Amino acid sequence: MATTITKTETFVGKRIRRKEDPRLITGTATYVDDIQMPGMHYAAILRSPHAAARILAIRTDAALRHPGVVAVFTGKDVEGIGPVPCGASLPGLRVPYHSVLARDRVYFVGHPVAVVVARDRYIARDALDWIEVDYEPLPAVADPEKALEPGAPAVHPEWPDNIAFTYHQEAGDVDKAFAEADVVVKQRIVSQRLIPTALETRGVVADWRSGEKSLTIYSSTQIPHLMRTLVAQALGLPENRLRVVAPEVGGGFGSKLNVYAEEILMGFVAMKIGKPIKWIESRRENFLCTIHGRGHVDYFEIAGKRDGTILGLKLKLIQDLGAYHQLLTPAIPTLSVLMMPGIYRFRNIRAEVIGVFTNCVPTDAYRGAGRPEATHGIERMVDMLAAEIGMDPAEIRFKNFVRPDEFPYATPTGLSYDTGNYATALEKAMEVAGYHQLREEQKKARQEGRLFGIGISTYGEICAFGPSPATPAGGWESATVRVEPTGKVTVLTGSSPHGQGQETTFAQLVCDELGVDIDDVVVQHGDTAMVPYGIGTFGSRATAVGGTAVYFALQALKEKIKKFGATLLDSDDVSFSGGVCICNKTGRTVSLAEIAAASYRAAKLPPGTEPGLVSTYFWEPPNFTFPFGAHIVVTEVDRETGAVEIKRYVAVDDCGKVINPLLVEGQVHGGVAQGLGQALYEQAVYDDNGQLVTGELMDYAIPKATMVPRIETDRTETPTPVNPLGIKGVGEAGTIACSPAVVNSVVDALSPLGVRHIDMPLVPEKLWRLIQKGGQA
Amino acid sequence: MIPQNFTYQAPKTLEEALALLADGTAKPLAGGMSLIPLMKLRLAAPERIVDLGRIPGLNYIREEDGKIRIGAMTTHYEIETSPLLRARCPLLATTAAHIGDMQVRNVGTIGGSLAHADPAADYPAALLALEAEVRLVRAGGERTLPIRDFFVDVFTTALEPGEIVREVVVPVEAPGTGTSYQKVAHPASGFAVVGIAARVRRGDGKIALARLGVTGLASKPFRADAAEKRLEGTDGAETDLRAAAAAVTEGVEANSDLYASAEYRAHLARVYAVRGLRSALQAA
Amino acid sequence: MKISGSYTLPAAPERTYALLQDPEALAASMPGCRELVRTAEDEYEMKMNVVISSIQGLFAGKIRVADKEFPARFRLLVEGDGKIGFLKGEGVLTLSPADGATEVHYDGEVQVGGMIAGVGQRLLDATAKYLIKRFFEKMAARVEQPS
Amino acid sequence: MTHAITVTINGKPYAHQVEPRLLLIHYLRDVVGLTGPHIGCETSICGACTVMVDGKAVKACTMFAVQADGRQILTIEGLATDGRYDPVQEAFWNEHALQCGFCTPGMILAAKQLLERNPNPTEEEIRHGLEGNLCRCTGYQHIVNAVRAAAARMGG
Repeated sequence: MATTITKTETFVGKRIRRKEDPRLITGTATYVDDIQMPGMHYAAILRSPHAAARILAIRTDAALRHPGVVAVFTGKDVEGIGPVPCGASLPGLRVPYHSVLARDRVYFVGHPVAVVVARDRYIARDALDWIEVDYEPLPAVADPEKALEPGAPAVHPEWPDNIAFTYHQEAGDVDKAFAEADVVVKQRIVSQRLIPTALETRGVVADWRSGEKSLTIYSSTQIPHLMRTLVAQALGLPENRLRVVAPEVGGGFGSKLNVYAEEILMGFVAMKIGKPIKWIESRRENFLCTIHGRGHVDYFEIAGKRDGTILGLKLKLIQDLGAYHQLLTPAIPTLSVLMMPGIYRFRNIRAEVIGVFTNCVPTDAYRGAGRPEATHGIERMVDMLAAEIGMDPAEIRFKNFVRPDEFPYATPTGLSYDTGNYATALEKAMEVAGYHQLREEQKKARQEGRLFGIGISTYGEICAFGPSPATPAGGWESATVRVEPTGKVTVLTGSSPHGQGQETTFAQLVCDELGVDIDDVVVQHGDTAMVPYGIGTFGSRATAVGGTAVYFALQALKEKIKKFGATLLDSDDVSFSGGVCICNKTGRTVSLAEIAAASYRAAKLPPGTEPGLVSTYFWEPPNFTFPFGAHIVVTEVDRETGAVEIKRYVAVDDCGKVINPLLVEGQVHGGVAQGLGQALYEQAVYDDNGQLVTGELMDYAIPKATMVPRIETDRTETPTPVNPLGIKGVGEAGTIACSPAVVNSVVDALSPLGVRHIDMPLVPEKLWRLIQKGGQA
Repeated sequence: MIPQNFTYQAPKTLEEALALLADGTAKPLAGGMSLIPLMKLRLAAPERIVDLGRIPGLNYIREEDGKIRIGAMTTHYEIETSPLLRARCPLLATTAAHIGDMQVRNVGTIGGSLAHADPAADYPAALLALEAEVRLVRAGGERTLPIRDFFVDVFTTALEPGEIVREVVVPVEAPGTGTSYQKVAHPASGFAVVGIAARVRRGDGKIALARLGVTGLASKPFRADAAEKRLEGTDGAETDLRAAAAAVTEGVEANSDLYASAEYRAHLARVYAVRGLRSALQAA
Repeated sequence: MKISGSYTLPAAPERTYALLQDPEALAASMPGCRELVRTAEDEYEMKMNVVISSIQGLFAGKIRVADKEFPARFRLLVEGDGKIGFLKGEGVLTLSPADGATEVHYDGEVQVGGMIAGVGQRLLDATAKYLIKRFFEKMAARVEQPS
Repeated sequence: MTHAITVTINGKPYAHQVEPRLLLIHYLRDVVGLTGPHIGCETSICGACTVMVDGKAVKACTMFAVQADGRQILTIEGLATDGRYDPVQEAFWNEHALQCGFCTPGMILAAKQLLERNPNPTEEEIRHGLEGNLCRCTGYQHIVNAVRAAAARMGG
């Protein structure tokens, strides 16, 4: 046996700094607004200031008279294109026709009414002020519960009840469980509307080559391929004449997992004017017109025994859909239902979902997409049950966790949890936090009259979207690995990233499999002309699904490498490792670069083998993955002002195997910060007339550096058998776990005053009012 | 994101600037930290802008005759870090550190901030507590106003058309004076939900001087005279502070917005008045 | 947004009532009013240039007076529309005699839309109060003039 | 009516005719072609557009290009000298202080200013100093770590 193999460095599992960073830290990366083209024109979009109104007239002549204005398009000009696509389907789903520009009516503030095309972006903006629109304002409804009341204004006149769909799921014997319960706790819980606020707003550049009859759309998107298919359909353009490029994307969080009116519209404009066109969303437009997240009103009932056993759960979920369905709008609350049982063993569950139209921008996937709402609900209800029976919140969880020997675990909502060790994660979090000591500290604090709280959330999430039968689009992912003639390696992935770091993590996989250096690997993505069809980056899927596709492509490639190696070494017994192929008999070696060169030179092909070293794999996952973890938050509430101070934040997450711990920590930190935003600060507020009154970053507070505590992270590692890498995914974990942990902590802090529940965001005035009431009680 | 067009003038001398501003149709531009965002949102659309940024001699902090004179174009950062102010009038320097963020403090000016008169701006609380004066100039004349006469209402000052803030004058603190600026910042905008500037001095064991400037609470910043009177002559015990703080909101119509109702704002003002006074007394 | 408050005008209710519906007095007192044209009985069209320091907005709108109960109360309906947003308000003005003067109590609701609603949250309340105050101050000055 | 301006950007002189209303950020990005500074909001909150003007970190979206006439401007593109990263850039890379990277150019320049003024800042001082720069990806912890690492490297 050969012993001379030079084992190269192992990359997987190491804290490797990212390959994508040099361009980002030097300001040389190319985001959509950085693209300049000769003859480029600029678009600005006139948007409705009314939440509901009839359009009586639009006068564009004053705008068109300006020499810098090239064209103005309104609803009547775009009747042949669209609609904006909805990819989700449910039985009986009502789908309003979503035209790319309003026709005779507007349905939410920000609804696009006209698009101005001008020679520069300043004139395009000026021209918006020169267009006159006569509106006849109509009554609007912005609150989903009010929209359900009899006599509420109809968002779409054809459906006066404002109900887009209802959805029922039931398992076990819920009535029996509730009848047998010692305790039933009921609570209305709101998961408020949030604004995703990717730091880069959306933007589109469209370039029509009339000679080639081909259109290129550059868009800040998470899903270039799905966009190509859907925009081609909306424009009536053959799909192979449309190229979509996602350049550098400045954050998405689900808000760019969509196809918007503007992508279709800019494609249309480029074809009309025969010039490249650019539209960049302003922050105000981003708040008004890019999807929002959450927007639940949930009515929960939990049934349990005095010994802490959870028997069952009932839920009525009212989902604020907004005025239209964007790509996945109606599917989001169904994800909540899937995750309702959390990581607990009870079998009796009933969920009724009502999807409600409102005169607001649509809700859709925002980091966690349905799962933060579910986790927030179940984790709050478990805490409330514990409080009701006087049990420690950790103890009730230990009592009800699905046990390690029960995996794969079939949930009552039809999922199969892959692996888990929920108790271990919670034990670890309790150990890191010093839970029992904290409870002692709390006793002391309470004696001093301080409002000191400890909150736990233990979560499971459904990740690695997902097997195709369970997703609106395909759930697979593609990868191509190509060893170039010089031995350098190019990876093409369909999981186009927007900050997650696949250029590094996928390269790490390649390094270990092919024995090359990390600098020898380039990971390309985001261009439909370059990369085979792929699905995209969302739902914590990129590494678990996209990475696995890379892994399988590498396995096939290694077989081919060995074949070429065997031919070059003139041996029938070779192995490939550490970047060299070795003859197991003679110990002679040939390097990957030599093999690559020979494979393209193709002078001596192994029998039945094509030239070149390229391997493409489309991997269909057999199941989702189910990461989990436990977060513990210590808070203190200022009795005088209601202000919340986060004193400790401990996050123990289990995302299966880890390729790069540095990046995993980054995902957890970022996720926690967004969960914290929801728990403490963020809320998209529409007034009664459908005006978004948190219309700018001056009013809508996303966390600043001073508002996020230091997060103490730790991990347990329970690999999944769903993929050979054992990876589960981590993108959404922090967001899902954080908000219930914070709210549980603050409720715990205020519990001596008789507080049982508080809806997010936990703004100081709300807490102050509770403290005032408690003081009187 | 894009302002309306305007005519831009950048005079090199104050006289030239005042002449350009004399007819009241132009908008003076100082740091632009409030004006430019408003212009980008097109909530402001001045037809002519006179940039004061090219005029030498408007940016200084100097001590003269027991007073500190601060040129209108002095930036928040310069005020925040001025060794003279830190030593001789620390309240203004510490207040400046609360304004906006580092970049805004690098550019924003005291004159511009005062002229904009945002009712939640930080400076006014401190300047009121300091009993500062503002020197205003216009073509062919100037006048000096006590700061409390300068603020008229929301975004509205005593500035006449064509008139600008030339200088702000604050006292050199007498020994034994303690000051503090305490603020509840809006989590998004950073503006003061309430901001309390407290300034106290003891004499013979009693509170000899108490000054309280309040911002964010009402449609204009104000001095809480009743509270000051209630505190002066007391021992400055916790109960005295509380009694004084209670007077801060008496007769005041508090602002209400999405983040804080009038009732809560008033409550915060009282709580922060106690905290401010406590902290000022500790520093005295 | 709900708004309410009261202001005392130095004239008897009868004269105050008349002035509060007098186009000329209204035009002179409404902040930034540039034009007020009577279009029908108790209906007016107006153009306003509202200026508050740097902030400025041109509005075109309508005023309507309804439910008149001389000299005790009437309903005022105001609508304005401009590039920076729109507003629509409705309120009842109640006049009660107070030592030869009149206390005017207003109680109403204003809807604001567009840019001013989206970005003006923080100061909408204070600004509305200020504009109303300016209106009554000017009205008071006018009342004091001999008729 | 346009105005002639001359500015020195990253050590190189530029002269252009500009409309008064042209924002410095659009001047840098669209006229000069330096697209490192980004636009993330219009209300001077996010800090993605941060550049240095005469050595002071400013938000280039809240300044007109005419105001920068005659001044020295440093953008992220000019920070690495002789192909060597600034210690702040290096630290951001090492500490994984960025994900999508959109806030990064502004964040790095703000951090640089912070360290110029306070070579050995506490965690609290770092967080306070970066209040004018929003990041939606990192939760700031790695950014704070990077600033501390840069401070240590620079001998603060």
